Amino acid sequence: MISVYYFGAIALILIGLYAILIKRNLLKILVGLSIMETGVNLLLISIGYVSGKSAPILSEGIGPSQAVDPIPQALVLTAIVIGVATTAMALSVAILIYEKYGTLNVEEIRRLRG
Amino acid sequence: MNELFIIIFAPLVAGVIAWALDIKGIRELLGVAGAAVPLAYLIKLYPTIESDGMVNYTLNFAGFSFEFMLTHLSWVFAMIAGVVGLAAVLGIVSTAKKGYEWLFALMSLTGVYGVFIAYDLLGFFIFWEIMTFGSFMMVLKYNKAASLKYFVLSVIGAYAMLIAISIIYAKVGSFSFIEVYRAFSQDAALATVGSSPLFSRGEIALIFGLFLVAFGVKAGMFPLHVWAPDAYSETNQSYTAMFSGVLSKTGVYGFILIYMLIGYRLLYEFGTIRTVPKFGYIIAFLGGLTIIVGGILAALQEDIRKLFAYSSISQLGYILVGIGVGTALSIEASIYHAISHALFKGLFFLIVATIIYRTGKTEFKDMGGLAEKMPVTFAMAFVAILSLAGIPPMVGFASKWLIFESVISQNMPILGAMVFFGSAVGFVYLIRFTYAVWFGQRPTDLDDTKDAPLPLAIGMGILAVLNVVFGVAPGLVAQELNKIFGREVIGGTIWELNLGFGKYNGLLLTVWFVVGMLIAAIVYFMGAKVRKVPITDTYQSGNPVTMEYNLTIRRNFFLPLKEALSFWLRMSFDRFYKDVGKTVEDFAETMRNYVYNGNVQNYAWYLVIILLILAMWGV
Amino acid sequence: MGEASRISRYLYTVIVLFAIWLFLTASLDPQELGFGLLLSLIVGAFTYEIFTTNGLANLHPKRIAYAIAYIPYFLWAMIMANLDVAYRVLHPKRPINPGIVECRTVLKSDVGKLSLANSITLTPGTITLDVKGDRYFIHWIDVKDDSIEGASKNITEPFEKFLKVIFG
Amino acid sequence: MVVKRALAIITLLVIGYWLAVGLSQVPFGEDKMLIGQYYLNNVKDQTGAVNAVTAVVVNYRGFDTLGEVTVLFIASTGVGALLWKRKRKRTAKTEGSIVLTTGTRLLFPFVMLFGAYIFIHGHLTPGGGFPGGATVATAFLLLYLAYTAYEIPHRGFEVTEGLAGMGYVTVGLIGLAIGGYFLFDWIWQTWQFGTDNIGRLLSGGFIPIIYTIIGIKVGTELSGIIDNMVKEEVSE
Amino acid sequence: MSALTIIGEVLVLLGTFFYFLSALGLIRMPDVYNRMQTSTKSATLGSLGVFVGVGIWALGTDYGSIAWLTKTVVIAVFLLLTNPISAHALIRAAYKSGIPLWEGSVVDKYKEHLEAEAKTEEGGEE
Amino acid sequence: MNEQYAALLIALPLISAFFVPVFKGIGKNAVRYFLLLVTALQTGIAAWVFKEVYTTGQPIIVIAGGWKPPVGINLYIGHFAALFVLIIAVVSLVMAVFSISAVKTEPIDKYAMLFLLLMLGATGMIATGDIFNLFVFMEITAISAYALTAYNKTGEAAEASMKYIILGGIGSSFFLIGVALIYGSLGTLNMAQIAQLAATMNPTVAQVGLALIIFGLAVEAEIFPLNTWAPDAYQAAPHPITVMFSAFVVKAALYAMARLIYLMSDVGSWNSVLRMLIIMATLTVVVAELAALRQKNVKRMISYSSIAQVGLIALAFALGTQAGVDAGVFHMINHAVVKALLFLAVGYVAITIGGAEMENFKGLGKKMPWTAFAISIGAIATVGIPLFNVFWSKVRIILATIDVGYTWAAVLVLSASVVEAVYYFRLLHVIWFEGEGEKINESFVIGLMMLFLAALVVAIGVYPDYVWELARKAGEDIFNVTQYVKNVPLMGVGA
Amino acid sequence: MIGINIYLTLITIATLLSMYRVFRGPTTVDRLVAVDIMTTITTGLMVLFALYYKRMIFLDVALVYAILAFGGVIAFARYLEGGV
Ligand code: NA
Ligand code: NA
Repeated sequence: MISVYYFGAIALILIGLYAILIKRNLLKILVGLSIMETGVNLLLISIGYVSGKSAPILSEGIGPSQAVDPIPQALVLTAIVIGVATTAMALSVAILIYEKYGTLNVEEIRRLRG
Repeated sequence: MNELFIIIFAPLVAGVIAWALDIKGIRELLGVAGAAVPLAYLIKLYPTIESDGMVNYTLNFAGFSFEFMLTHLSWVFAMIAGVVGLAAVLGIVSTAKKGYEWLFALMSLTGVYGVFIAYDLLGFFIFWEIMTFGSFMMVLKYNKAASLKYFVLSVIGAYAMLIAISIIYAKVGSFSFIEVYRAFSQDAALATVGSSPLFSRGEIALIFGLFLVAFGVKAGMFPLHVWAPDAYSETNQSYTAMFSGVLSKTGVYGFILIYMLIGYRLLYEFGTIRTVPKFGYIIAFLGGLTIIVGGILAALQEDIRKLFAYSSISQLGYILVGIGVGTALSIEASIYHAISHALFKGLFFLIVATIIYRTGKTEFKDMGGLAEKMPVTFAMAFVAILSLAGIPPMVGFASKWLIFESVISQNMPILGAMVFFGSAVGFVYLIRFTYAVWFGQRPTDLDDTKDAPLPLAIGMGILAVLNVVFGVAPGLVAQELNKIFGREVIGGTIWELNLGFGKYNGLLLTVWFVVGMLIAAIVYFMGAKVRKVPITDTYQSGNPVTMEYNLTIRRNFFLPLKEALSFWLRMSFDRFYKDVGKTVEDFAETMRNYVYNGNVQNYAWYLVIILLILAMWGV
Repeated sequence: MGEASRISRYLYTVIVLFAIWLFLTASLDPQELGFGLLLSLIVGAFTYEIFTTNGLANLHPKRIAYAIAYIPYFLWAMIMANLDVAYRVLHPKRPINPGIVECRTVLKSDVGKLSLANSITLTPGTITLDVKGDRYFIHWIDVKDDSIEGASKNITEPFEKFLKVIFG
Repeated sequence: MVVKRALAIITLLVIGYWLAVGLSQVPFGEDKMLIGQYYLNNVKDQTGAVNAVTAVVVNYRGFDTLGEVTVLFIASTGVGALLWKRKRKRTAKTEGSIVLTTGTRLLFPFVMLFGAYIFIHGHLTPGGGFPGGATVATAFLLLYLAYTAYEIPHRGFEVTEGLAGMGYVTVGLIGLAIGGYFLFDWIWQTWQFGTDNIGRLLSGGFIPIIYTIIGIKVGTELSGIIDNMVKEEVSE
Repeated sequence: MSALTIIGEVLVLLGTFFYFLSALGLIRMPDVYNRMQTSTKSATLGSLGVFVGVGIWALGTDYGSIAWLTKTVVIAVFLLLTNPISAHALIRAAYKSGIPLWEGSVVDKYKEHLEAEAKTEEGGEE
Repeated sequence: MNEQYAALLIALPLISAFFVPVFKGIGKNAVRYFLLLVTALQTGIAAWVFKEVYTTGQPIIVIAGGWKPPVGINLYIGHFAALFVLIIAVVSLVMAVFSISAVKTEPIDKYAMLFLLLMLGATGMIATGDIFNLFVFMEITAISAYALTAYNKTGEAAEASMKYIILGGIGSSFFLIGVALIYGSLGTLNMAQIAQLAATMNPTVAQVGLALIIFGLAVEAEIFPLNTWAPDAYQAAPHPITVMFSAFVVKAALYAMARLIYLMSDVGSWNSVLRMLIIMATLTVVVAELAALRQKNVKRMISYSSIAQVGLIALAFALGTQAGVDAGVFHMINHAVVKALLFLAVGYVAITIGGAEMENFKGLGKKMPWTAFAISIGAIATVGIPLFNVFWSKVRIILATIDVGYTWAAVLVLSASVVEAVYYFRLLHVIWFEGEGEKINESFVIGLMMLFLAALVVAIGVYPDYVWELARKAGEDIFNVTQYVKNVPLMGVGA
Repeated sequence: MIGINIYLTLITIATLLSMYRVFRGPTTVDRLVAVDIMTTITTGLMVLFALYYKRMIFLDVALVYAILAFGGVIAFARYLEGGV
């Protein structure tokens, strides 16, 4: 039986992918990409979770044996920032595309082919 | 520096320098030197081979071990390259227009030497590629379609060879001919005693098939010959002397290698038809078809270059038949014919080069009566015609006779008939050449035609002399070839070939021939004076003349034959390959537009589908 | 009311920021205090120009007193608002009578107007839709009087008496 | 289209099942720590930080963070490059109402201060340079949203961004020079500054320094991205 | 269990109840304007309850400190300031993006104002 | 000198990129020459690292922060990385020169920054010894590549970039899931430790994790059908950037793929992953060659050709033998040189004549003989003619492929090579024998660079021993995992 | 923590109801309003978690979250209004 967090993470990943596969609007596809990334981040965080342990900040009476694994959290922080960066890039490219093509429909953005 | 290396690389080095300097005069000098030096070294090394049986050298290079060896066999083939190569290069002195022609002509010569001297499969392959590339670059300039056809078929052949080599290497672990030979012999022995052999039946068949394609392309074997007529005709004709005379012999050499390296194994695996090994029978039969197809098509050509190109194909057929029969005699006969073909076909192409160089014409309809204007060239042509037609005492007779004897001695009537047919059709197209070019009325624009320039004349001279010498003294060649087999396959003396069931005495026949020639000379000089009729007015017997049916020796001479054969002529492998090519291109186009259709959403689907496959596969 | 001097405005900003810092850290550790002051000084330097026009004048005791008095008054109004909401949401008939009305305000300062708008938004059945000069356009869930005077009396005036003093 | 949707759903479900099968062997909520436990046991002594995540982010795996900073820098540069026009201006049509503008004015210093609070306390509390920087950028975002004419001082921001980045690498290089390793925490390990201060502000070696640098960098970068996104080309 | 924790619990309970009411308003009300009427107020008050409740509650525990209360108060004040601003921005956006008022609405002074404004602008141009 | 200074390979491009906005006010040319200076310095450092590694025979382990692996992140600059970092630096240097004349689009300062960071990303991908750090460097590479692809700001450029972003985004997400699975199972991110513990990993997790990681990398490594973004990106990117994509960006992904494959060779499903990869790699070659066949745009044609070669490298890496890996590395080097030459020359034609359409190449032999010559050398080499470098590696790949028994793959690959021969043949014919034109003055500097690359092509072709020796050592570095693990100074944590 | 289940139930119901509005719309502003409510509720949830885990440090997280959410909502609102 897999945990509800894993389940949620996988669900987010699949929802994101679904948007990428089905939505015609470029912005929606990018939202899908972000949702997928969020799912992946949730997955990473969930993997580091240990039942009954607290955030790995060793203050307020929390000792090394009561804290969860700090690594996944550190990784997720990095992954989030990378996701933000990707999204920012993608948005500016989308702006450029809209400027040049006058549409955000992926089926009309295909001058490069073959 | 190693002498074998000098032989192999002297032409290339000379070519590169000649091309880089590109100074007229010097580049010609360098080119001739590049062709002469290997020949000199080959002659110089002969005593060593005579005493030690071989000259060898091993080089560790690029992480591989390359072996080089000059044996009796490779020496003979290298000598073909040396002599005909030099003659052709002399021709190129006159006909080359651009510096790079020197580079690529000589590069292909290096390739040829490498192919003959390399004693391992990889080296063989590398030089094969160099040779192919050089010759391809010689064709490229003249004709896009012709060079493309040549190129594609060559590449296919080369890659076929590469796969075969790789399969062998994967199992044997070495490229060395010696190791490969040993492994296959052992394998045959293993198979004989019933142990499981290294190579399965399928693998051995695959290797043979791949080599057949590889060597067949280069040798112009039917149905892989389609590149040859165009490539031979669409380049510098002096170079074609080398192309047809020498390069095609690498294919022949390759077929001999099949016997040398994997013959036992093939023989064991597939057995024989009567006395001929089955695999050899395939080669022989394809060779026979090559003779016929090449011969007929040669007869139908209107272009002098094309005629000899097809003739080359036809002649190569003889050699393949001999090899295919697979007895010591037949193979020796084949090598003999390889030599003579190189000599007379090299000569022919130099003659063609001279004609084109002097007249600028290539079609029979534009020629005629040139014997008068170009007596030296005509004399050369005379030798060549006799040799090709297999008239004693030229070298061509000796070799054809040997092949015929070797086929008949194995009781193979169909092949015998094919060989005979080839000779017959050879007469047919030679008549055309003889009369349309040299005799008859000369078009007025050819009145100022000069005879061959000196380098070309020297080149032709060398070849013509050898045609005669080896015809008069066939034993010179035969006794050298016997050394390859290490026993007396063809008996006799220098002047005489003795097979036990047949004899040919070159000296004796020469005497007869000289008499015949005197008669011919008389006929010619009388004929040349007597005939003076309009060119369009021959042999119509009073029938109304249409342009189409204006059959002169110079135009559409064999048109009726063409019509009679029209059904067969429609079955063109050339067209078949073109259709295959076009189908591939159309497929490529469709696939490209379908797969890379520009829609990023579809692309995302591809990714997801791969994920799906991973998921389903449970990877 | 004219603009206060730069120093006054800067000091006021720093004081406010430092006070917030104290609330954020709730620590008397000298390291925290020191860095808090330092950061307040730095951030204040960058932001005081847009943060305040009145400067230290905002700290006038009368204003502070009214501000403190305003808190319970406003909270009460807000709780009432929510009970009203609860009634409307939970009532099966959903008793509403919405519309957009216009009010006027006597407040002059921007902050005052902001406070008024926020107060309106958080209290019974009203949300500030737009403010233009002294005109407030308000979405009213239960329109009792759609005249400017009537609406003002109902909506803005109850807050203005405090806000007028606090923000001027 | 229906078929396509159905196919997509089926395909995705299979993939999802596959992922779930893989994940089912990584039991949720169980201790899988190898390196993680080492960090928890040693973080205070080795880095002076209380927040193990921060210690991992900035110190143990500082190399990742340098990369992360770079990624954001690339995005900012890339957005700037792509939306570059010879002349650009804000073309917003309606100004925010007095409610929004005044609210922004009041919030601006507070949000800035809070951003600074976040990145300077990174080694003690959750957060650090990136959330701090994002908070700072939000302050600027609010200004952009409230005022139609507002623009950040680009030149200054770009230079700040560059200098902050150089500062980060320089801190790493000083580590290389002093301690022999790139990104070596020379403040904590060589100078042993703040060893009696664990849990208080002046501890954590170079973490607060780096987080301050990152905070400034991220703040300016995100603001720059916002600036680029909201402006449009105008003819000269 | 101290008095502080009891006060805290009660406040939190009230707060979460208002959260619930807020969300219920989102469902029950007929259009976006009226949804905002119910939701913003309740959510803000709910937050107020939860934050201050937690702050007070923590004071009554062994781990709590005054910092809990000050911090929660800061958050509460922040929300008290920003939530109405959000609501204002949203309702303005709703109106300007052309979402019509509920059909039962009785008056629209803003529309009259905008029309008059447009007229003066036109006049100014002439 | 302390070998930790190899960290400068990362630090220098970074600090230089950050420096650009500080000084860019001086002027556009200052930025251009700064780029030149930095890449030259980087080449110097890379050369020093190369010399160190190849003379001592020991890898340089850069330990970030002084934390020994697996606690900290380490760079592993072994024979492969040392060699390839040098290639990256040299290609970047040459492209910095090319950029001076090839890139006129504004804003040039941003171009310079992205250029440096692309170089940095590839360097990091090749050097890192940590699987998550690999992800970070992969993203650095990818995002700078996205930006640079769109840099020309045409519709096509934006379109290509968008495709790259979407597909690359999916790929990197799944890569990260793979990393998460492996971390969840082993509790470590260090590559050496993963290799050590791979055999103990839960087989299901290992299976899914390995597959996902390879999937993610395969998108960047242009493996069919995950490579659909590549031709567009190659075509639309500024010419120097296309060279960099082909010469080292895709190679970095390929390397990462190979490295991870061999590190995890103890995983149960290893062989089926390899088989899948072999199929995909072979298809990559076949489809790309066919797609190139009738291309009207030469740059796109060569892009497809490049993808095909990449497929060949992937095939070699997927064979699972030392011979395969060696051949793959060898081909990587050769392909880097040849494609750099080709894209440089084609790009130069495009900016001089005004486009890379086939039409523009008519009469090129007369108009720009040196460039035409360079293209010819590149084309001939790519086709795999002896005496040119690619021949040796291609033969090695075929030998290695058939050695493992994948004769069908070799047959397909070689059949595709026939197609490749055809379209290069057509290009050569167009260049030399079609069309007329007046001679155009060719840039001396660019001519020099083309000459340098062409000389390299021929030099390696005529005397491959030295480079082959390098490739062999580098291949050993990838293939010999035991040695790799031994070389990384893992502290006892978690072992 | 007597009432923890009550709080969580109320908050969960509230979140689900808001979620319904997010998906249902019908206008973009409707969704946005619902999101705004959800962020407010989430802020409250974070504060509650701080208490539950006895970690004051989560309060900082809540405030950061509130700030970012506010920025986001305003940005969207201004975008819809056409005022950016
Ligand atoms: Na309200
Ligand atoms: Na809010």
